[in-house]
Amino acid sequence: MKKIINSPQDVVPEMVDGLVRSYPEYLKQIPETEAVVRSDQASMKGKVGLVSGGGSGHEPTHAGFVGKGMLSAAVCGQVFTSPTPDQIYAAIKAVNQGKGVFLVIKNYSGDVMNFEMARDMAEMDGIAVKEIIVDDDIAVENSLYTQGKRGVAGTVLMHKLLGAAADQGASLDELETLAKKALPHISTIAVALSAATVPEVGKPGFELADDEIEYGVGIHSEPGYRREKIKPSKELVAELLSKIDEVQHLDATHQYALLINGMGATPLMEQYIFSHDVLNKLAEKNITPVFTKVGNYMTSIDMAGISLTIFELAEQKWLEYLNYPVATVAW
Amino acid sequence: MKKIINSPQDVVPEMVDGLVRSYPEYLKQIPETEAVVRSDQASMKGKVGLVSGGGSGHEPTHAGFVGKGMLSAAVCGQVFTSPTPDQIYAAIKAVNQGKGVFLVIKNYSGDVMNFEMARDMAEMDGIAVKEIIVDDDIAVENSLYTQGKRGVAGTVLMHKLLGAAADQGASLDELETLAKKALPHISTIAVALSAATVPEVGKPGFELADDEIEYGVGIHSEPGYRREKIKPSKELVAELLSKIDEVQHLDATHQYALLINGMGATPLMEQYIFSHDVLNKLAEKNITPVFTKVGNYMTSIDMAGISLTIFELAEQKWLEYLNYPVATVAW
Amino acid sequence: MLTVELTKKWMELFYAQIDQEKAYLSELDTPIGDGDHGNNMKRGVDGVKDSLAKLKDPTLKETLRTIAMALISKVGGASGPLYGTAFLEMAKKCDESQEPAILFAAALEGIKKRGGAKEGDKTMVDVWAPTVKALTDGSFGTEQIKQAVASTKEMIARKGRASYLGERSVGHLDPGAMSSGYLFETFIAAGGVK
Amino acid sequence: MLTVELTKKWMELFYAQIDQEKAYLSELDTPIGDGDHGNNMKRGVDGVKDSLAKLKDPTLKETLRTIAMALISKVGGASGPLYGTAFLEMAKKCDESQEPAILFAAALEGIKKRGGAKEGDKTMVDVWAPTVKALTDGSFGTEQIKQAVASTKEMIARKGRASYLGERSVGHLDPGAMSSGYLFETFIAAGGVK
Ligand SMILES: Nc1ncnc2c1ncn2[C@@H]1O[C@H](COP(=O)(O)OP(=O)(O)O)[C@@H](O)[C@H]1O
Ligand SMILES: Nc1ncnc2c1ncn2[C@@H]1O[C@H](COP(=O)(O)OP(=O)(O)O)[C@@H](O)[C@H]1O
Ligand SMILES: [Mg+2]
Ligand SMILES: [Mg+2]
Ligand SMILES: [Mg+2]
Ligand SMILES: [Mg+2]
Repeated sequence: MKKIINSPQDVVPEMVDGLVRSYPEYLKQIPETEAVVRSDQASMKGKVGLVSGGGSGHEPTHAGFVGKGMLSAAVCGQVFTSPTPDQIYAAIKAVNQGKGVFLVIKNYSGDVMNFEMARDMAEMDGIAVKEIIVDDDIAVENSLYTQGKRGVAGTVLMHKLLGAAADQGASLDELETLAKKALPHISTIAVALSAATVPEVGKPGFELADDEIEYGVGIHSEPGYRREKIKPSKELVAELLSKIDEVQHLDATHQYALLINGMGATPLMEQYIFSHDVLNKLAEKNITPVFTKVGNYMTSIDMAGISLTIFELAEQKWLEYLNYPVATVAW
Repeated sequence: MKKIINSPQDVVPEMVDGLVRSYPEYLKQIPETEAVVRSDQASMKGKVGLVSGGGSGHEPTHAGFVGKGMLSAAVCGQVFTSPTPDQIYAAIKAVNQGKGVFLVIKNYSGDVMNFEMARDMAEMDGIAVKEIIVDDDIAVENSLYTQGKRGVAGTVLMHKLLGAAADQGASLDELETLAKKALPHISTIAVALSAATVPEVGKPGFELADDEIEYGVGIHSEPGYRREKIKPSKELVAELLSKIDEVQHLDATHQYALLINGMGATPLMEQYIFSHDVLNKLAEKNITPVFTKVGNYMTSIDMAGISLTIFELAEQKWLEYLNYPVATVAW
Repeated sequence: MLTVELTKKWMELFYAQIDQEKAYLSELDTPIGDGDHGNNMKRGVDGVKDSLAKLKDPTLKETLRTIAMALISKVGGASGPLYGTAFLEMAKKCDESQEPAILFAAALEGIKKRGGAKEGDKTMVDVWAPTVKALTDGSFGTEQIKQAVASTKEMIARKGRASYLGERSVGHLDPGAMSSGYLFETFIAAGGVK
Repeated sequence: MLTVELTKKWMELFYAQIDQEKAYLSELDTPIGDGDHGNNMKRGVDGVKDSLAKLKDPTLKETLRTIAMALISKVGGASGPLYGTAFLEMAKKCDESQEPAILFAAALEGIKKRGGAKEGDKTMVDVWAPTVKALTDGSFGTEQIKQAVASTKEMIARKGRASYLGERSVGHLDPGAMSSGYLFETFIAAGGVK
């Protein structure tokens, strides 16, 4: 493991400190926590608070999306480990303006349990709390009898949507309705060229040969659904898009937003080529996305790979939310 | 070499196409070139045009900085290869509004020669052209008898400064004065953990052992000044900052901007930790930068490593330029 | 009977065991999880150690509650809320009874409620449930615990990160089952059951 | 005497040579440059081939100018403007004289002016300069060219990317010197000098 760090145990506190001190115009740290809130307190006045978070290692998610028009606070757990309820609770309290607090949780046992414990604590204090559990990763089959799907890059679009709505004065119930409506329209799937190395573990989560890729991996090196020899970008795109098509039934009469997400070690050069191939493949179906983002948004430390998110904009307002101006480090 | 591409020869055209089609709100491609101009033509009206470019492989530089308040156009050469004069000339013509065109060139033989040939062509057409040759990399000693220093991440700050001034109506001469004044105050130095792999070459520009780093490398895998065992982040910072201090004589009575730049494969996690250590080290000198950016701005394809840029803000106006709002893909 | 003395001794042994097996627990968490279970538990037992050291003449309830809060606020991930809830439920129950079988049964209920896992889902529940049963029917012991841990190997995971693997989770021990095994083994070693 | 016929033949051989040595040129460009010289030159000669094929009964001036424009608009990097300038200067001069010694001397002046390199700076100039001299004093030939190329090995680079290496550039042949060597060798092979 070759990394620019000091010691593996200090990764999260030093990273959060570095981020907040680099961007004091957007962020401040809640004392004695690794939770981060907007420094522009005025922008939160009279609005529902929007809190997200999870394990670290997905930078710029989540803290990079804290700021006017997007998240009110983000809680940074240990690397790939859900933050603890006391820290989440501290974030809820810090953003509560009497209008309630909405939580964006990725669908992992740990995140769900810790956030819900924090919600219990907040509700005991009389703070109204609602939540959405994001599960946009279609690589894993959904089932009532399991944990279900994972929450991955589509979470960032959820942040954007809810952040814009909250900034325009949406109530706690309205945010819940919006989140529940939008969620089934967001589908993500990834391909990995290499796995992430958690600093405290010191070696990659899995090994891929020099010419191998794996479809359907998660953002914590959770294994995917198939391993193969590396293929040209356009064939990777064909595979991933066909999986999304099975779920979304892509259709030129609908409007779509597109998020192409680098996993950490994959350069923009490759992401733009991948984007070229996605846009070509969609064009075969006469689809031109009305909104596109390409870059490192929901990373997996130093994993090489890419994820593709398609968001069907079933309501015109959702496009406005995506285009709504924000003041954050990373959107 | 494991990369998400189709074929090595198609990297640049496919990448430029992917970028432009992903962000039509900012960019459009000049037909039959790999040059990119603002789609917001109105924003250029009556202003001096600002054109930059160079070899590809530094994404989001240069095209990611095209947009209102920053570059008017960017020319994308082959990977690590200066673009040709005809393409640069096409960009100059596309942005000329009768007020002249200012070129931002990185100090490489190829870039300087190709841009100057384009300038000659434009001047023959009666277009007034001036230029700055950026050479912010202090790892290489300057000398009248050699090529001199290289242009690296500090170039992005130059784009920002000149873009803001141009947008506010600065004349061609004023831009030249500004560029010449600011340039000596911008110093950059890098450390590499691994070299970049040019797609057409297929293997890294140099090899570093699993526990080795190299100080002072360039953005095209040009070798640096010393190879060593990997050190904790704070010691890397101490080394790089001491080199900058030798040139800039950092001093608490001055104001500084800070740019921490990932080389492509180094995750934000590491960049924020590095930033934490830079801010601590500067704090020892009672310096708190008034402006900081951390992220992948001037990359070297998939190199792992980081560069540190310190920009002494000798004039208050420069800070305003850095904070001036822009509409680009990547700033 | 669970006493303050016994609980402290137990936690000391559990601390030592986790400290020693940290890398192994993370290793178990690698093929079917995210490789952090050892680190998570280590942060937890470090927190437990620190918090207990600060208590002056605590009651059993205070002791269990302190352990719970340390686990909840230090571990994170999936195992933090689960182990934390387990000790919280024991703290709630201990005024009524100090019988291990009754306390662990309350803890198990808490774990199930918090995480929604049933027996056979390849989680720590597959160690807790048979162990609680064994405490009642008298078969409790190191052998029984080891067997419960081992039983997770052939299961298909339905909860936690391992569940994303479906059938491919078969053939691997569940890391949380293993750390729960350590918890019960150290309980015996501390003299929890004669 | 440089003629259209000779120039075409020369370019064909140069094309074949670059095509064959592309990987080697990039390899030379790796330790002291950025590893692209072979690819750059290949794009250039491909362009030259295409452009020449489109010419109908061209004059020598048109031929040389076409080569120059193809190199300028296809190669990029440092070598593009330099080789392009060389042929542009030859095109300018060829009305006056078709003597290789005179044409190459004009090309060399163009290269020096464009790139600012002097002899001994470890660039293509270190092949062009002695070769132009050799053409005048009659020592021109394959052996002389190879020697000029080889002479760059022990030089310290002062221009181009290799100059960033300073003393560490010693011990490596200059890639642009090598491709210039090919240019002159194929000129001989095409019958450029008897
Ligand atoms: N819903 C659940 N119910 C019971 N136990 C669970 C559940 N989810 C996960 N676990 C247990 O937690 C263990 C993983 O813990 P840990 O690695 O610390 O957390 P994370 O999965 O968040 O990284 C699993 O091995 C399993 O025993
Ligand atoms: N200023 C210069 N004057 C003359 N020749 C130069 C100069 N700079 C570079 N060269 C030549 O160009 C060659 C490198 O060409 P190439 O690799 O194609 O371009 P780049 O250096 O831009 O990648 C060098 O080997 C050297 O011979
Ligand atoms: Mg975890
Ligand atoms: Mg080059
Ligand atoms: Mg885990
Ligand atoms: Mg080169």
